[in-house]
Amino acid sequence: MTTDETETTTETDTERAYTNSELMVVAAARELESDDSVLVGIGKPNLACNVAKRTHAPELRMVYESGTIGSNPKTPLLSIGDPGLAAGALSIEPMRNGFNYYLQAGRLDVGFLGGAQIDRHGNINSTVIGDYDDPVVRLPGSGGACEIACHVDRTMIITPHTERRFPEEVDFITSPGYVGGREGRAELGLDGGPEAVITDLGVYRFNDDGELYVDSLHPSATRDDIQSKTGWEIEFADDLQQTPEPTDEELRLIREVLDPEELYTDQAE
Amino acid sequence: MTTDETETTTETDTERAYTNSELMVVAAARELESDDSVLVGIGKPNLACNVAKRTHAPELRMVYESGTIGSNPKTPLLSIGDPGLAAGALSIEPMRNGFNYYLQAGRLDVGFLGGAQIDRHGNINSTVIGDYDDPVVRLPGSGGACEIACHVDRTMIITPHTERRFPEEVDFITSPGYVGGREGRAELGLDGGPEAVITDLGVYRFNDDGELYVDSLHPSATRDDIQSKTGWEIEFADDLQQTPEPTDEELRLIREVLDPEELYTDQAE
Amino acid sequence: MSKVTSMHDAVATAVDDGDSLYLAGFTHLIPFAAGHEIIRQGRTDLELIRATPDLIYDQLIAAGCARKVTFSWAGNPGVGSLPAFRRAAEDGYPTEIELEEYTHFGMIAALEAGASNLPFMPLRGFIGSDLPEHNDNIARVESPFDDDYVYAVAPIEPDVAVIRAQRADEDGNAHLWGIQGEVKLAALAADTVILSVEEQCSEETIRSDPNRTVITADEVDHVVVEPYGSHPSYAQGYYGRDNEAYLSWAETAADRETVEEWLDEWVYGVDDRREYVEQLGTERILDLEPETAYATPVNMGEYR
Amino acid sequence: MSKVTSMHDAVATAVDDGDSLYLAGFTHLIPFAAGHEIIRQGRTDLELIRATPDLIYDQLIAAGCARKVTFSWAGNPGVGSLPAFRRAAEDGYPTEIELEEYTHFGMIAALEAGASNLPFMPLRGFIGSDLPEHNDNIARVESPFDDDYVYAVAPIEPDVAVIRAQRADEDGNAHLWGIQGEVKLAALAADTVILSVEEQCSEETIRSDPNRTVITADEVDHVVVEPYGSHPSYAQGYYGRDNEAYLSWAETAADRETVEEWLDEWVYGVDDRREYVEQLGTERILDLEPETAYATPVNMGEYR
Repeated sequence: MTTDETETTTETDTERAYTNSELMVVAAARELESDDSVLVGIGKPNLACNVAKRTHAPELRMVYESGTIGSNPKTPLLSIGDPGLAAGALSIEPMRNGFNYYLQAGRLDVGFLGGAQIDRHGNINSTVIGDYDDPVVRLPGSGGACEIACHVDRTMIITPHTERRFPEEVDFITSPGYVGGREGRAELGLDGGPEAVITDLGVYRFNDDGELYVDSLHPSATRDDIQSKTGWEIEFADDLQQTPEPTDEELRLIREVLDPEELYTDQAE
Repeated sequence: MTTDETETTTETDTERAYTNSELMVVAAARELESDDSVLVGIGKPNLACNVAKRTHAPELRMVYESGTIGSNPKTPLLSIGDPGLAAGALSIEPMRNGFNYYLQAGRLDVGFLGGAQIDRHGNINSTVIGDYDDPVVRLPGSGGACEIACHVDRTMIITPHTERRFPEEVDFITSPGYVGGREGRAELGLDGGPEAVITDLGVYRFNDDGELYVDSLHPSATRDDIQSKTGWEIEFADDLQQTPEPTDEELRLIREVLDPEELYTDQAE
Repeated sequence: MSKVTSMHDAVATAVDDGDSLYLAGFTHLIPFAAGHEIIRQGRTDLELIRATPDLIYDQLIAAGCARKVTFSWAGNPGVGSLPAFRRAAEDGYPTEIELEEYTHFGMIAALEAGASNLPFMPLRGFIGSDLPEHNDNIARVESPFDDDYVYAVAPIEPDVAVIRAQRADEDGNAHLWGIQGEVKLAALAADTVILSVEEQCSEETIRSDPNRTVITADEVDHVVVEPYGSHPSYAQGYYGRDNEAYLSWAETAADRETVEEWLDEWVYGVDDRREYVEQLGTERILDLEPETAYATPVNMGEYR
Repeated sequence: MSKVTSMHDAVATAVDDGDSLYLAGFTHLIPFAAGHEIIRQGRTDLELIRATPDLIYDQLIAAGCARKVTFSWAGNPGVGSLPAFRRAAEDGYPTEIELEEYTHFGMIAALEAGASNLPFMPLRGFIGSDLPEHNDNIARVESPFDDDYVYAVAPIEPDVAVIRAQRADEDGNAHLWGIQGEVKLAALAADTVILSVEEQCSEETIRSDPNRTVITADEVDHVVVEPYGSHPSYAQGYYGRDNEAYLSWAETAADRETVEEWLDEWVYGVDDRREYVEQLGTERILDLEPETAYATPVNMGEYR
């Protein structure tokens, strides 16, 4: 804990209304449990893990793609291989060991992913928009994403819900969700799967067929906001909830400790 | 270099006649070249490497099965995993890396092997005498030997030439020599192969068919000594040589520096 | 959360009759104290897995604990053969033992498959050898890309692994230096892990040098602090190998009665490793101590 | 025998037009200085292999050095995309580039096969993904022991690897701490290895801590001593990442002309890394310096 964390909260800091990017971080944090081992990504996933660890999940184990295990970074991360992830970690594994012994061997419970397209079954495209051999947009590619999607118990997808981001089928499956449904995934020999999709409009989950539905709406969003930007007729939960708002403590952590420079969250309306 | 090595040689030490076990060490040392990387075993192979390194092959790189690379042991080794192999080594690799990246990947030039039986084609048995499932003698097994025999360029076999140790065919192939001949080995996809067999009677090599022949006789041995203990009619080189005797410096190194307690050599007649 | 316990309690909790067991450590940091505790608690029908069975498995076999030995080199390193192993393998005394045999490389590859959750691991091994005919867990596999081939081994996944390291925190994050052997793989491949160390240290010590960590707490079930727990093998920087013990085992174990006497004196006759060390005596322990030679420091940096 | 040379001479000797090249380092210790020297020497038709192409391959692509990129994640870490890579992949400017694409795990497994001299490496990867349809070096393989299956990747064996470490002796025995990435595998998989370090040290320093060694002299062809050779990436314990450079690259590289200006100023406009560092200026360098935090010592022991 740095001295910043114990500073008295100034009223202005948490009295400002929360933003949807802050709500996304908090909603993701609440998905995590204290005995989870999480493969953490940079940006909102890292913020979410750190919020969870400092609130309800103190034993959360954070593992990074770069092979650092039990990292305890003291400053906001600039990249997945930040020196602050290595200094003070419990262990540092060569890249191969991280994928081989940790991810593939099923030692990680939760992974965070984003993507340019997410479809009805939670399949993710982060490779190309358009044709693979003649792309309209060449995206970065899988990185660790495909095997994270294969091997963790619960994949969390964090992404803004913009136009064209939720087509019925992705242009290219980079990372498998429920493929053609929960049975399709099981036939490939894969356990686990996507657990939640957290956007700036709501929190979505997957039904018994492995199809996306809206579980809670953020206070500022409407059903139509979501449906109008979704490429198929999306289901809403019968008991559709409102996403719980961030607490003052959660906002304080994001604004004062974890992302004071607003690298990964907008903190003003 | 320890202080022992620079001590003045006392006359008694090298004036004693050499023994055949000392001659074996010296003959093995002379097979090594300065740019060789050697997978070293305990006992005579280790002595041979250290004699070579301190005479004609100063750059010799010694790698041990336990994963220590560039070891510089200061005392005679008690085992393949001696702490003196680790302290002061250039690198220590986990066991898997040693076999995977060094041996299998062809980074080692020379390996030393022994065995309970060696046959006409240099195949070695260190597994069982008799039937595998109902052995007369259960031997230790391969350890690293099989893959050493597969992957180094030149295998050196050091063994006393006792009765029944050189049958025409071994009871069990633990480590491949030229299998059924040089072509048999090549068909398996293996390069390299046994280079020399060094016994207390002579130095043997392999002809173009991959068959053992006697290249040099030790001064104390006769053709009949060898033939009478060999399970087939063994060839002798047309220009059969006498094995060169140890020099005073080689004897001094063995007796005063490398094996003063005669753990691995007999130093009296 | 502290996992620190006694070896008695760790073995009582973790090791059942019939289990498959890997006492790890290639010559270095062999868990002798754990083996002796398993003998004292009278476990039977164990599958003893270890690349190099060494004296510790010879003792377990002599005490009648084994039904199977899975191995790649069964000898007394630098000395000769393992008398109790040979009696069991050749004569079925005191128990019949089944053998499952590999080469070192094959054995390590099988552990690697176990640690990695892979159905097989390829290696260029066993080529030209008779071993694959006698082990169904070795199979030839063709390359999908060219005319090449390899052998594959099936995964080895022990029920319990016991590993040792120089130091660990109370959770089981451990630093190991010197020869690494197959320690990490054995721990990762096993269901349950007992970690025994020469010294307990703070979490801060572990975090000061994460590249030195061989295993983290998540893989460790029990932590036992047991100085000299590897005698007569060694712990780099702490004590050397007690070669006298290795040499004398050849004679001790050659005879059924002398091995019983030895077990009575050194295993059944002591309660735990502490009593064993007391019985060894100060002089013998001091003679094994190396001179000090620290590694050159590295700066990890503090990034704020 | 000393292998110490300048980066100019190392690149002139080791890197030819048309070579396949791996500049190693996962975010940490990226060989930026080597990449700039390759640009200065005008190498063309290179196959650029790297899990994470990062800014350094974007610069090589922008300078027209590339014919092919083999990769698993082509982005500006923590920032966004690689503009020059996208222009080449989408519009063929300034050169057409062929893409050979993996996942991180697949890429590392292919390097592992290359380092191990294996015809393929199995992994539970690519499952459910469309990637195997577009890469002939990925194939499905059935388990020889049960109904299970895996994917396999063919070996990657670069002509040249450039790796960096914190310190090495004149022969090329190197210590690396912090994030290890794929540095060792890249060196072992490649034919020729250029090693660049922050500091030269004595052989005694290396031998004092052999567990810290990432690669030994036998695998290294050229040793270059180049402080700050990884800027704007970082060297654990020496300097941190210069995030300003990563952020500004997004703008610099967005436009064909501004990227040319940048290359003129920072690559063609300096003779070597020393001049580059001078141009960065003292203040910028000092701001990247971490506080000191030494690893807790270990005693290797001296065994006589």
